[in-house]
Amino acid sequence: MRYVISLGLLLVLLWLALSGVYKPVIFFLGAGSVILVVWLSVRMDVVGVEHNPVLFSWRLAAYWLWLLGQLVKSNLHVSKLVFQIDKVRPRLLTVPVPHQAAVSKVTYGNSVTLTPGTVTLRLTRDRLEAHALDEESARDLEAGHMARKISWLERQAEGES
Amino acid sequence: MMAIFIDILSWVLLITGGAFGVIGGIGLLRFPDFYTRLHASGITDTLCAVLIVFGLMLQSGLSLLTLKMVLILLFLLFTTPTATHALARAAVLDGLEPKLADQPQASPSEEEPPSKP
Amino acid sequence: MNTVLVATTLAIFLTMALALVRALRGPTIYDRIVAVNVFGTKTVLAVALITYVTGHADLIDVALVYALINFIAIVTVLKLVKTRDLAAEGSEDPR
Amino acid sequence: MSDNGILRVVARFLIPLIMLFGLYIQFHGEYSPGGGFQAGVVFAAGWILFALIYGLDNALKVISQRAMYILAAAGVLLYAFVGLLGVAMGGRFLDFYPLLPSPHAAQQLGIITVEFGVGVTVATVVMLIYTMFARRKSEWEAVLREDSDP
Repeated sequence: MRYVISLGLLLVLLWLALSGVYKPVIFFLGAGSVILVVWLSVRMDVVGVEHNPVLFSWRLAAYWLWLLGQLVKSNLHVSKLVFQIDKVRPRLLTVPVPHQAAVSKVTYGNSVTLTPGTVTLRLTRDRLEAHALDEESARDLEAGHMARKISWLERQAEGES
Repeated sequence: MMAIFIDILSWVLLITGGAFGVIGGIGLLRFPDFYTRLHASGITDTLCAVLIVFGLMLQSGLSLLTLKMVLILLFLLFTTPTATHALARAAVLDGLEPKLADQPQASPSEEEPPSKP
Repeated sequence: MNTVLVATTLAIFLTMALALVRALRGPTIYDRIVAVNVFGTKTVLAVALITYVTGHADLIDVALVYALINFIAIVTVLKLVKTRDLAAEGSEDPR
Repeated sequence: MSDNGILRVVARFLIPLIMLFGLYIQFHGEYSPGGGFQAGVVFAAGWILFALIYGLDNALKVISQRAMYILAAAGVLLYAFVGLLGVAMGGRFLDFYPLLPSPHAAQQLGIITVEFGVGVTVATVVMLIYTMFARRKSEWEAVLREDSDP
Protein backbone atom coordinates (compact mmCIF):
# COMPACT_ATOMS: atom_id res chain seq x y z
CA MET A 1 0.00 0.00 0.00
CA ARG A 2 2.86 2.36 0.82
CA TYR A 3 4.27 1.80 -2.64
CA VAL A 4 0.90 2.51 -4.24
CA ILE A 5 0.71 5.88 -2.49
CA SER A 6 4.27 6.77 -3.40
CA LEU A 7 3.64 5.79 -7.01
CA GLY A 8 0.57 8.05 -6.98
CA LEU A 9 2.64 10.94 -5.64
CA LEU A 10 5.32 10.36 -8.24
CA LEU A 11 2.70 10.39 -11.00
CA VAL A 12 1.10 13.57 -9.65
CA LEU A 13 4.49 15.26 -9.69
CA LEU A 14 5.12 14.03 -13.24
CA TRP A 15 1.74 15.36 -14.35
CA LEU A 16 2.39 18.78 -12.81
CA ALA A 17 5.84 18.88 -14.41
CA LEU A 18 4.51 17.94 -17.83
CA SER A 19 1.26 19.86 -17.86
CA GLY A 20 2.09 23.55 -17.51
CA VAL A 21 -1.63 24.32 -17.81
CA TYR A 22 -2.96 24.89 -14.31
CA LYS A 23 -6.73 25.08 -14.73
CA PRO A 24 -9.45 23.28 -12.77
CA VAL A 25 -10.53 21.18 -15.78
CA ILE A 26 -7.01 19.94 -16.38
CA PHE A 27 -6.47 19.27 -12.65
CA PHE A 28 -9.64 17.21 -12.62
CA LEU A 29 -8.58 15.23 -15.71
CA GLY A 30 -5.09 14.82 -14.24
CA ALA A 31 -6.48 13.36 -11.03
CA GLY A 32 -8.58 10.96 -13.09
CA SER A 33 -5.55 9.97 -15.18
CA VAL A 34 -3.39 9.35 -12.12
CA ILE A 35 -6.09 7.18 -10.55
CA LEU A 36 -6.54 5.21 -13.78
CA VAL A 37 -2.80 4.63 -14.16
CA VAL A 38 -2.37 3.61 -10.51
CA TRP A 39 -5.30 1.20 -10.85
CA LEU A 40 -3.82 -0.34 -14.01
CA SER A 41 -0.37 -0.55 -12.39
CA VAL A 42 -1.83 -2.41 -9.44
CA ARG A 43 -3.58 -4.76 -11.85
CA MET A 44 -0.32 -5.24 -13.75
CA ASP A 45 1.50 -5.80 -10.48
CA VAL A 46 4.25 -3.40 -11.51
CA VAL A 47 4.15 -1.34 -8.31
CA GLY A 48 7.34 -1.95 -6.41
CA VAL A 49 10.31 -0.70 -4.48
CA GLU A 50 11.49 1.27 -7.50
CA HIS A 51 8.84 3.87 -6.82
CA ASN A 52 9.74 4.29 -3.17
CA PRO A 53 10.51 7.96 -2.54
CA VAL A 54 13.03 7.01 0.13
CA LEU A 55 15.26 5.99 -2.77
CA PHE A 56 15.22 9.59 -3.95
CA SER A 57 17.22 10.97 -1.03
CA TRP A 58 20.10 13.42 -1.08
CA ARG A 59 22.47 10.49 -1.34
CA LEU A 60 21.02 9.68 -4.75
CA ALA A 61 21.84 13.20 -5.91
CA ALA A 62 25.37 12.77 -4.53
CA TYR A 63 25.63 9.46 -6.36
CA TRP A 64 24.48 10.99 -9.66
CA LEU A 65 27.09 13.74 -9.29
CA TRP A 66 29.80 11.18 -8.62
CA LEU A 67 28.60 9.11 -11.58
CA LEU A 68 28.70 12.21 -13.79
CA GLY A 69 32.35 12.67 -12.86
CA GLN A 70 33.06 9.03 -13.69
CA LEU A 71 31.20 9.46 -16.98
CA VAL A 72 33.39 12.38 -18.04
CA LYS A 73 36.55 10.50 -17.07
CA SER A 74 35.71 7.27 -18.85
CA ASN A 75 34.31 9.07 -21.87
CA LEU A 76 37.58 10.94 -22.36
CA HIS A 77 39.44 7.64 -22.05
CA VAL A 78 37.29 5.81 -24.59
CA SER A 79 37.32 8.78 -26.97
CA LYS A 80 41.11 8.59 -26.92
CA LEU A 81 40.91 4.90 -27.76
CA VAL A 82 38.73 5.64 -30.80
CA PHE A 83 41.76 7.27 -32.38
CA GLN A 84 44.25 4.67 -31.15
CA ILE A 85 42.45 1.60 -32.31
CA ASP A 86 45.48 -0.67 -31.82
CA LYS A 87 45.42 -0.01 -28.07
CA VAL A 88 42.03 -1.67 -27.72
CA ARG A 89 42.51 -4.82 -25.62
CA PRO A 90 39.04 -6.20 -24.92
CA ARG A 91 38.66 -8.64 -22.06
CA LEU A 92 35.92 -10.24 -20.03
CA LEU A 93 35.78 -9.95 -16.28
CA THR A 94 33.56 -11.01 -13.42
CA VAL A 95 33.06 -8.96 -10.29
CA PRO A 96 31.03 -9.85 -7.19
CA VAL A 97 27.76 -8.02 -6.52
CA PRO A 98 27.56 -7.43 -2.76
CA HIS A 99 24.07 -5.90 -2.78
CA GLN A 100 20.83 -7.51 -1.64
CA ALA A 101 18.01 -5.44 -3.13
CA ALA A 102 17.12 -5.85 -6.80
CA VAL A 103 17.11 -2.08 -7.26
CA SER A 104 20.71 -1.83 -6.06
CA LYS A 105 21.79 -4.62 -8.38
CA VAL A 106 20.09 -2.93 -11.29
CA THR A 107 21.65 0.41 -10.36
CA TYR A 108 25.03 -1.29 -10.32
CA GLY A 109 24.48 -3.03 -13.66
CA ASN A 110 23.22 0.10 -15.35
CA SER A 111 25.97 2.28 -13.91
CA VAL A 112 28.55 -0.16 -15.24
CA THR A 113 26.94 0.04 -18.67
CA LEU A 114 26.61 3.82 -18.50
CA THR A 115 30.32 4.38 -18.02
CA PRO A 116 31.83 3.70 -21.43
CA GLY A 117 34.64 1.21 -21.40
CA THR A 118 32.60 -1.38 -19.51
CA VAL A 119 29.32 -3.06 -20.49
CA THR A 120 27.33 -5.42 -18.28
CA LEU A 121 26.90 -8.70 -20.10
CA ARG A 122 25.17 -10.78 -17.47
CA LEU A 123 23.85 -10.03 -14.00
CA THR A 124 23.12 -12.96 -11.72
CA ARG A 125 22.35 -13.16 -8.03
CA ASP A 126 25.84 -12.41 -6.80
CA ARG A 127 27.96 -11.87 -9.88
CA LEU A 128 28.28 -9.41 -12.69
CA GLU A 129 29.93 -10.35 -15.95
CA ALA A 130 31.25 -7.43 -17.91
CA HIS A 131 33.09 -6.70 -21.12
CA ALA A 132 35.83 -4.11 -20.80
CA LEU A 133 37.38 -2.21 -23.65
CA ASP A 134 40.88 -2.23 -22.23
CA GLU A 135 42.96 -2.98 -19.16
CA GLU A 136 42.41 0.40 -17.52
CA SER A 137 38.60 0.24 -17.66
CA ALA A 138 38.69 -3.32 -16.35
CA ARG A 139 40.90 -2.36 -13.40
CA ASP A 140 38.62 0.56 -12.57
CA LEU A 141 35.68 -1.78 -12.28
CA GLU A 142 37.59 -4.43 -10.36
CA ALA A 143 38.70 -1.86 -7.81
CA GLY A 144 35.04 -1.78 -6.70
CA HIS A 145 34.56 1.94 -6.05
CA MET A 146 31.20 1.83 -7.73
CA ALA A 147 29.95 -1.17 -5.73
CA ARG A 148 30.92 0.58 -2.49
CA LYS A 149 29.11 3.76 -3.53
CA ILE A 150 25.96 1.78 -4.19
CA SER A 151 26.23 -0.01 -0.85
CA TRP A 152 26.36 3.42 0.73
CA LEU A 153 23.21 4.35 -1.21
CA GLU A 154 21.51 1.14 -0.14
CA ARG A 155 22.19 1.73 3.56
CA GLN A 156 20.37 5.05 3.34
CA ALA A 157 17.29 3.42 1.81
CA GLU A 158 17.26 0.75 4.49
CA GLY A 159 17.83 3.19 7.31
CA GLU A 160 14.67 5.14 6.54
CA SER A 161 12.32 2.37 5.55
CA MET B 1 27.94 40.14 -18.00
CA MET B 2 26.45 37.11 -16.32
CA ALA B 3 24.20 36.47 -19.32
CA ILE B 4 27.17 36.44 -21.69
CA PHE B 5 29.05 34.09 -19.42
CA ILE B 6 26.13 31.66 -19.29
CA ASP B 7 25.74 31.87 -23.07
CA ILE B 8 29.40 31.07 -23.65
CA LEU B 9 29.26 28.18 -21.20
CA SER B 10 26.22 26.78 -22.97
CA TRP B 11 27.92 27.11 -26.38
CA VAL B 12 30.95 25.26 -25.10
CA LEU B 13 28.76 22.50 -23.69
CA LEU B 14 26.78 22.18 -26.93
CA ILE B 15 29.82 22.09 -29.18
CA THR B 16 31.70 19.55 -27.04
CA GLY B 17 28.51 17.48 -26.87
CA GLY B 18 28.25 17.45 -30.65
CA ALA B 19 31.95 16.63 -30.95
CA PHE B 20 31.58 13.66 -28.60
CA GLY B 21 28.61 12.50 -30.66
CA VAL B 22 30.72 12.49 -33.81
CA ILE B 23 33.62 10.75 -32.01
CA GLY B 24 31.20 8.07 -30.84
CA GLY B 25 29.92 7.70 -34.40
CA ILE B 26 33.47 7.27 -35.69
CA GLY B 27 34.09 4.72 -32.96
CA LEU B 28 30.97 2.88 -34.02
CA LEU B 29 32.56 2.49 -37.44
CA ARG B 30 36.14 1.82 -36.40
CA PHE B 31 35.90 -0.58 -33.49
CA PRO B 32 36.55 -4.19 -34.50
CA ASP B 33 33.59 -6.17 -33.15
CA PHE B 34 30.10 -5.92 -31.72
CA TYR B 35 31.07 -5.73 -28.05
CA THR B 36 33.60 -2.96 -28.55
CA ARG B 37 31.08 -1.04 -30.65
CA LEU B 38 28.77 -1.08 -27.65
CA HIS B 39 31.33 1.10 -25.85
CA ALA B 40 31.32 3.56 -28.74
CA SER B 41 27.56 3.78 -28.61
CA GLY B 42 27.98 4.37 -24.88
CA ILE B 43 29.95 7.57 -25.57
CA THR B 44 27.27 9.04 -27.79
CA ASP B 45 24.49 7.99 -25.45
CA THR B 46 25.92 9.40 -22.23
CA LEU B 47 28.30 12.31 -22.40
CA CYS B 48 26.94 13.62 -25.69
CA ALA B 49 23.37 13.59 -24.36
CA VAL B 50 24.32 15.02 -20.96
CA LEU B 51 26.36 17.88 -22.42
CA ILE B 52 23.78 18.84 -25.02
CA VAL B 53 20.89 18.73 -22.56
CA PHE B 54 22.79 20.82 -20.02
CA GLY B 55 23.76 23.28 -22.74
CA LEU B 56 20.14 23.63 -23.81
CA MET B 57 18.98 23.97 -20.22
CA LEU B 58 21.29 26.94 -19.75
CA GLN B 59 19.70 28.54 -22.81
CA SER B 60 16.16 28.44 -21.48
CA GLY B 61 16.79 29.28 -17.84
CA LEU B 62 14.32 28.21 -15.18
CA SER B 63 11.13 27.22 -16.97
CA LEU B 64 8.87 24.31 -17.80
CA LEU B 65 11.01 23.62 -20.86
CA THR B 66 14.04 23.06 -18.60
CA LEU B 67 12.02 20.67 -16.47
CA LYS B 68 11.09 18.67 -19.56
CA MET B 69 14.73 18.59 -20.64
CA VAL B 70 15.56 17.12 -17.23
CA LEU B 71 12.88 14.50 -17.80
CA ILE B 72 14.33 13.65 -21.23
CA LEU B 73 17.79 13.30 -19.73
CA LEU B 74 16.47 11.04 -16.95
CA PHE B 75 14.55 8.87 -19.42
CA LEU B 76 17.65 8.56 -21.62
CA LEU B 77 19.90 7.74 -18.66
CA PHE B 78 17.46 5.04 -17.53
CA THR B 79 16.66 3.51 -20.90
CA THR B 80 19.89 3.54 -22.92
CA PRO B 81 22.01 1.45 -20.53
CA THR B 82 19.08 -0.93 -20.17
CA ALA B 83 18.75 -1.32 -23.93
CA THR B 84 22.53 -1.69 -24.30
CA HIS B 85 22.65 -4.33 -21.60
CA ALA B 86 19.69 -6.20 -23.09
CA LEU B 87 21.48 -6.22 -26.44
CA ALA B 88 24.77 -7.39 -24.97
CA ARG B 89 23.04 -10.11 -22.99
CA ALA B 90 21.06 -11.26 -26.01
CA ALA B 91 24.26 -11.47 -28.06
CA VAL B 92 26.05 -13.44 -25.31
CA LEU B 93 23.17 -15.89 -24.99
CA ASP B 94 23.10 -16.19 -28.75
CA GLY B 95 26.72 -17.32 -28.69
CA LEU B 96 28.33 -14.33 -30.39
CA GLU B 97 31.97 -14.61 -29.32
CA PRO B 98 33.77 -11.40 -28.32
CA LYS B 99 37.20 -10.84 -29.84
CA LEU B 100 39.56 -10.80 -26.88
CA ALA B 101 43.03 -9.40 -26.49
CA ASP B 102 44.84 -12.71 -26.07
CA GLN B 103 43.44 -14.05 -29.33
CA PRO B 104 45.23 -13.10 -32.55
CA GLN B 105 43.63 -9.87 -33.57
CA ALA B 106 42.07 -9.65 -36.95
CA SER B 107 42.39 -6.42 -38.83
CA PRO B 108 39.33 -4.20 -38.46
CA SER B 109 38.52 -4.37 -42.16
CA GLU B 110 38.15 -8.14 -42.09
CA GLU B 111 34.68 -8.62 -40.71
CA GLU B 112 33.33 -11.74 -39.16
CA PRO B 113 30.47 -13.57 -40.82
CA PRO B 114 27.02 -13.20 -39.30
CA SER B 115 26.51 -15.67 -36.50
CA LYS B 116 22.95 -16.48 -37.48
CA PRO B 117 20.88 -15.89 -40.56
CA MET C 1 23.69 31.72 -30.67
CA ASN C 2 21.57 30.18 -33.38
CA THR C 3 24.73 29.31 -35.28
CA VAL C 4 25.97 27.20 -32.39
CA LEU C 5 22.64 25.39 -32.16
CA VAL C 6 22.61 24.71 -35.90
CA ALA C 7 26.22 23.53 -35.81
CA THR C 8 25.42 21.12 -32.97
CA THR C 9 22.37 19.86 -34.86
CA LEU C 10 24.57 19.21 -37.88
CA ALA C 11 27.05 17.31 -35.70
CA ILE C 12 24.16 15.16 -34.45
CA PHE C 13 23.06 14.56 -38.04
CA LEU C 14 26.61 13.49 -38.90
CA THR C 15 26.55 11.03 -35.98
CA MET C 16 23.24 9.68 -37.25
CA ALA C 17 24.74 9.24 -40.72
CA LEU C 18 27.69 7.31 -39.25
CA ALA C 19 25.28 5.13 -37.30
CA LEU C 20 23.35 4.46 -40.51
CA VAL C 21 26.54 3.36 -42.24
CA ARG C 22 27.14 0.88 -39.43
CA ALA C 23 23.52 -0.28 -39.65
CA LEU C 24 23.92 -0.96 -43.36
CA ARG C 25 27.29 -2.69 -43.03
CA GLY C 26 26.32 -4.99 -40.20
CA PRO C 27 27.77 -7.59 -40.16
CA THR C 28 25.72 -9.25 -37.39
CA ILE C 29 22.12 -8.38 -36.62
CA TYR C 30 23.20 -7.06 -33.21
CA ASP C 31 25.51 -4.51 -34.84
CA ARG C 32 22.54 -3.26 -36.78
CA ILE C 33 20.39 -2.99 -33.66
CA VAL C 34 23.11 -1.04 -31.81
CA ALA C 35 23.33 1.34 -34.73
CA VAL C 36 19.56 1.82 -34.81
CA ASN C 37 19.59 2.44 -31.06
CA VAL C 38 22.23 5.15 -31.46
CA PHE C 39 20.21 6.60 -34.33
CA GLY C 40 17.13 6.74 -32.11
CA THR C 41 18.76 8.42 -29.13
CA LYS C 42 20.37 10.95 -31.47
CA THR C 43 16.94 11.65 -32.94
CA VAL C 44 15.77 12.64 -29.46
CA LEU C 45 18.66 15.09 -29.15
CA ALA C 46 18.09 16.41 -32.67
CA VAL C 47 14.41 17.09 -31.91
CA ALA C 48 15.39 18.81 -28.65
CA LEU C 49 17.87 21.02 -30.55
CA ILE C 50 15.31 21.81 -33.24
CA THR C 51 12.92 22.89 -30.47
CA TYR C 52 15.40 25.55 -29.45
CA VAL C 53 16.31 26.55 -33.00
CA THR C 54 12.70 27.14 -34.01
CA GLY C 55 11.48 28.31 -30.60
CA HIS C 56 8.36 26.11 -30.65
CA ALA C 57 8.43 24.93 -27.03
CA ASP C 58 5.71 22.35 -27.77
CA LEU C 59 8.07 20.25 -29.86
CA ILE C 60 9.83 19.06 -26.70
CA ASP C 61 6.93 16.66 -26.09
CA VAL C 62 7.85 14.94 -29.34
CA ALA C 63 11.37 14.37 -28.03
CA LEU C 64 9.98 12.94 -24.78
CA VAL C 65 7.68 10.54 -26.62
CA TYR C 66 10.50 9.51 -28.92
CA ALA C 67 12.79 8.74 -25.97
CA LEU C 68 10.19 6.31 -24.62
CA ILE C 69 9.12 4.79 -27.93
CA ASN C 70 12.72 4.22 -28.99
CA PHE C 71 13.31 2.08 -25.91
CA ILE C 72 10.16 0.04 -26.54
CA ALA C 73 11.12 -0.39 -30.19
CA ILE C 74 14.57 -1.74 -29.32
CA VAL C 75 13.11 -4.16 -26.77
CA THR C 76 10.54 -5.36 -29.30
CA VAL C 77 13.04 -5.88 -32.12
CA LEU C 78 15.38 -7.67 -29.77
CA LYS C 79 12.65 -9.97 -28.55
CA LEU C 80 11.51 -10.70 -32.08
CA VAL C 81 15.06 -11.46 -33.21
CA LYS C 82 15.84 -13.65 -30.21
CA THR C 83 12.68 -15.63 -29.58
CA ARG C 84 10.75 -15.10 -32.84
CA ASP C 85 7.70 -15.03 -30.60
CA LEU C 86 6.21 -11.82 -29.26
CA ALA C 87 3.74 -13.59 -26.97
CA ALA C 88 6.31 -15.48 -24.88
CA GLU C 89 6.97 -14.69 -21.27
CA GLY C 90 10.42 -14.84 -19.73
CA SER C 91 11.26 -16.78 -16.60
CA GLU C 92 11.50 -15.05 -13.21
CA ASP C 93 14.05 -12.43 -12.28
CA PRO C 94 17.36 -13.90 -11.22
CA ARG C 95 17.58 -12.44 -7.72
CA MET D 1 15.23 -12.12 -23.13
CA SER D 2 12.71 -11.12 -20.52
CA ASP D 3 14.22 -13.27 -17.79
CA ASN D 4 16.42 -10.26 -17.48
CA GLY D 5 16.51 -8.63 -14.08
CA ILE D 6 17.64 -5.21 -15.28
CA LEU D 7 15.10 -4.99 -18.07
CA ARG D 8 12.30 -6.07 -15.76
CA VAL D 9 13.05 -3.58 -13.00
CA VAL D 10 13.48 -0.67 -15.39
CA ALA D 11 10.34 -1.58 -17.32
CA ARG D 12 8.38 -1.84 -14.09
CA PHE D 13 9.52 1.66 -13.26
CA LEU D 14 8.72 3.04 -16.71
CA ILE D 15 5.34 1.47 -17.53
CA PRO D 16 3.21 3.72 -15.26
CA LEU D 17 5.11 6.77 -16.45
CA ILE D 18 4.52 5.89 -20.11
CA MET D 19 0.81 5.38 -19.52
CA LEU D 20 0.51 8.68 -17.65
CA PHE D 21 2.39 10.36 -20.45
CA GLY D 22 -0.12 9.00 -22.94
CA LEU D 23 -2.97 10.42 -20.89
CA TYR D 24 -1.15 13.76 -20.66
CA ILE D 25 -1.01 13.93 -24.46
CA GLN D 26 -4.68 12.95 -24.54
CA PHE D 27 -5.90 15.81 -22.39
CA HIS D 28 -3.56 18.54 -23.60
CA GLY D 29 -4.58 18.28 -27.24
CA GLU D 30 -5.71 21.90 -27.16
CA TYR D 31 -2.48 23.27 -25.70
CA SER D 32 0.30 21.30 -27.33
CA PRO D 33 0.76 18.89 -30.23
CA GLY D 34 -1.02 15.60 -29.85
CA GLY D 35 -4.57 14.52 -29.33
CA GLY D 36 -6.51 11.32 -29.29
CA PHE D 37 -4.60 9.36 -31.90
CA GLN D 38 -1.07 9.92 -30.59
CA ALA D 39 -2.24 9.52 -27.01
CA GLY D 40 -3.86 6.20 -27.80
CA VAL D 41 -0.68 4.92 -29.41
CA VAL D 42 1.55 5.99 -26.50
CA PHE D 43 -0.84 4.52 -23.94
CA ALA D 44 -0.95 1.26 -25.90
CA ALA D 45 2.86 1.31 -26.06
CA GLY D 46 2.95 1.14 -22.27
CA TRP D 47 0.75 -1.94 -22.35
CA ILE D 48 2.85 -3.44 -25.16
CA LEU D 49 6.03 -3.00 -23.10
CA PHE D 50 4.28 -4.90 -20.31
CA ALA D 51 3.24 -7.63 -22.75
CA LEU D 52 6.81 -7.90 -24.07
CA ILE D 53 8.30 -8.38 -20.62
CA TYR D 54 5.61 -10.35 -18.82
CA GLY D 55 4.13 -12.27 -21.74
CA LEU D 56 0.94 -11.77 -23.69
CA ASP D 57 -1.21 -13.94 -21.42
CA ASN D 58 -0.49 -11.83 -18.34
CA ALA D 59 -1.06 -8.66 -20.34
CA LEU D 60 -4.46 -9.92 -21.47
CA LYS D 61 -5.34 -10.55 -17.84
CA VAL D 62 -4.91 -6.82 -17.20
CA ILE D 63 -7.11 -5.71 -20.09
CA SER D 64 -9.00 -8.65 -21.52
CA GLN D 65 -9.53 -9.04 -25.24
CA ARG D 66 -13.28 -8.83 -24.74
CA ALA D 67 -12.89 -5.49 -22.92
CA MET D 68 -10.75 -4.26 -25.84
CA TYR D 69 -13.45 -5.09 -28.39
CA ILE D 70 -16.08 -3.37 -26.26
CA LEU D 71 -13.93 -0.30 -25.62
CA ALA D 72 -12.95 0.00 -29.28
CA ALA D 73 -16.60 0.11 -30.27
CA ALA D 74 -17.52 2.35 -27.33
CA GLY D 75 -14.94 4.95 -28.37
CA VAL D 76 -16.35 5.24 -31.88
CA LEU D 77 -19.88 5.34 -30.50
CA LEU D 78 -18.93 8.13 -28.09
CA TYR D 79 -17.52 10.11 -31.00
CA ALA D 80 -20.63 9.57 -33.10
CA PHE D 81 -22.95 10.26 -30.18
CA VAL D 82 -21.38 13.62 -29.34
CA GLY D 83 -21.32 14.49 -33.02
CA LEU D 84 -24.97 13.63 -33.49
CA LEU D 85 -25.95 15.36 -30.26
CA GLY D 86 -24.90 18.60 -31.94
CA VAL D 87 -27.19 17.75 -34.89
CA ALA D 88 -30.06 16.88 -32.54
CA MET D 89 -29.74 20.21 -30.76
CA GLY D 90 -29.85 22.19 -33.93
CA GLY D 91 -26.28 22.43 -35.21
CA ARG D 92 -24.19 20.50 -37.69
CA PHE D 93 -22.29 17.24 -37.18
CA LEU D 94 -19.50 17.78 -34.58
CA ASP D 95 -20.90 21.23 -33.86
CA PHE D 96 -20.47 21.70 -30.12
CA TYR D 97 -21.91 25.17 -29.57
CA PRO D 98 -25.49 24.05 -28.90
CA LEU D 99 -24.40 21.63 -26.17
CA LEU D 100 -23.84 24.18 -23.40
CA PRO D 101 -24.89 27.82 -22.97
CA SER D 102 -21.31 29.15 -22.89
CA PRO D 103 -19.64 28.64 -26.29
CA HIS D 104 -16.12 28.31 -24.90
CA ALA D 105 -17.07 25.66 -22.33
CA ALA D 106 -19.16 23.84 -24.94
CA GLN D 107 -16.23 23.77 -27.34
CA GLN D 108 -13.88 22.47 -24.65
CA LEU D 109 -16.29 19.81 -23.41
CA GLY D 110 -17.04 18.67 -26.96
CA ILE D 111 -13.39 18.44 -28.00
CA ILE D 112 -12.34 16.63 -24.83
CA THR D 113 -15.11 14.05 -25.17
CA VAL D 114 -14.59 13.46 -28.89
CA GLU D 115 -10.82 13.18 -28.46
CA PHE D 116 -11.35 10.80 -25.56
CA GLY D 117 -13.44 8.58 -27.82
CA VAL D 118 -10.70 8.64 -30.47
CA GLY D 119 -8.03 7.89 -27.86
CA VAL D 120 -9.90 4.91 -26.40
CA THR D 121 -10.53 3.43 -29.84
CA VAL D 122 -6.97 3.91 -31.07
CA ALA D 123 -5.42 2.52 -27.87
CA THR D 124 -7.56 -0.60 -27.84
CA VAL D 125 -7.22 -1.20 -31.58
CA VAL D 126 -3.42 -0.92 -31.36
CA MET D 127 -3.44 -3.40 -28.46
CA LEU D 128 -5.68 -5.73 -30.49
CA ILE D 129 -3.39 -5.54 -33.52
CA TYR D 130 -0.44 -6.38 -31.30
CA THR D 131 -2.35 -9.27 -29.72
CA MET D 132 -3.18 -10.75 -33.11
CA PHE D 133 0.38 -10.38 -34.38
CA ALA D 134 1.79 -11.99 -31.27
CA ARG D 135 -0.70 -14.87 -31.49
CA ARG D 136 0.20 -15.67 -35.07
CA LYS D 137 3.15 -17.85 -34.16
CA SER D 138 1.25 -20.18 -31.82
CA GLU D 139 -1.70 -20.34 -34.21
CA TRP D 140 0.58 -21.19 -37.11
CA GLU D 141 2.26 -23.91 -35.08
CA ALA D 142 -1.15 -25.36 -34.21
CA VAL D 143 -2.01 -25.50 -37.92
CA LEU D 144 1.29 -27.23 -38.69
CA ARG D 145 0.69 -29.79 -35.93
CA GLU D 146 -2.75 -30.60 -37.26
CA ASP D 147 -1.32 -31.04 -40.73
CA SER D 148 1.44 -33.39 -39.61
CA ASP D 149 -0.67 -35.76 -37.47
CA PRO D 150 -4.33 -35.68 -38.38
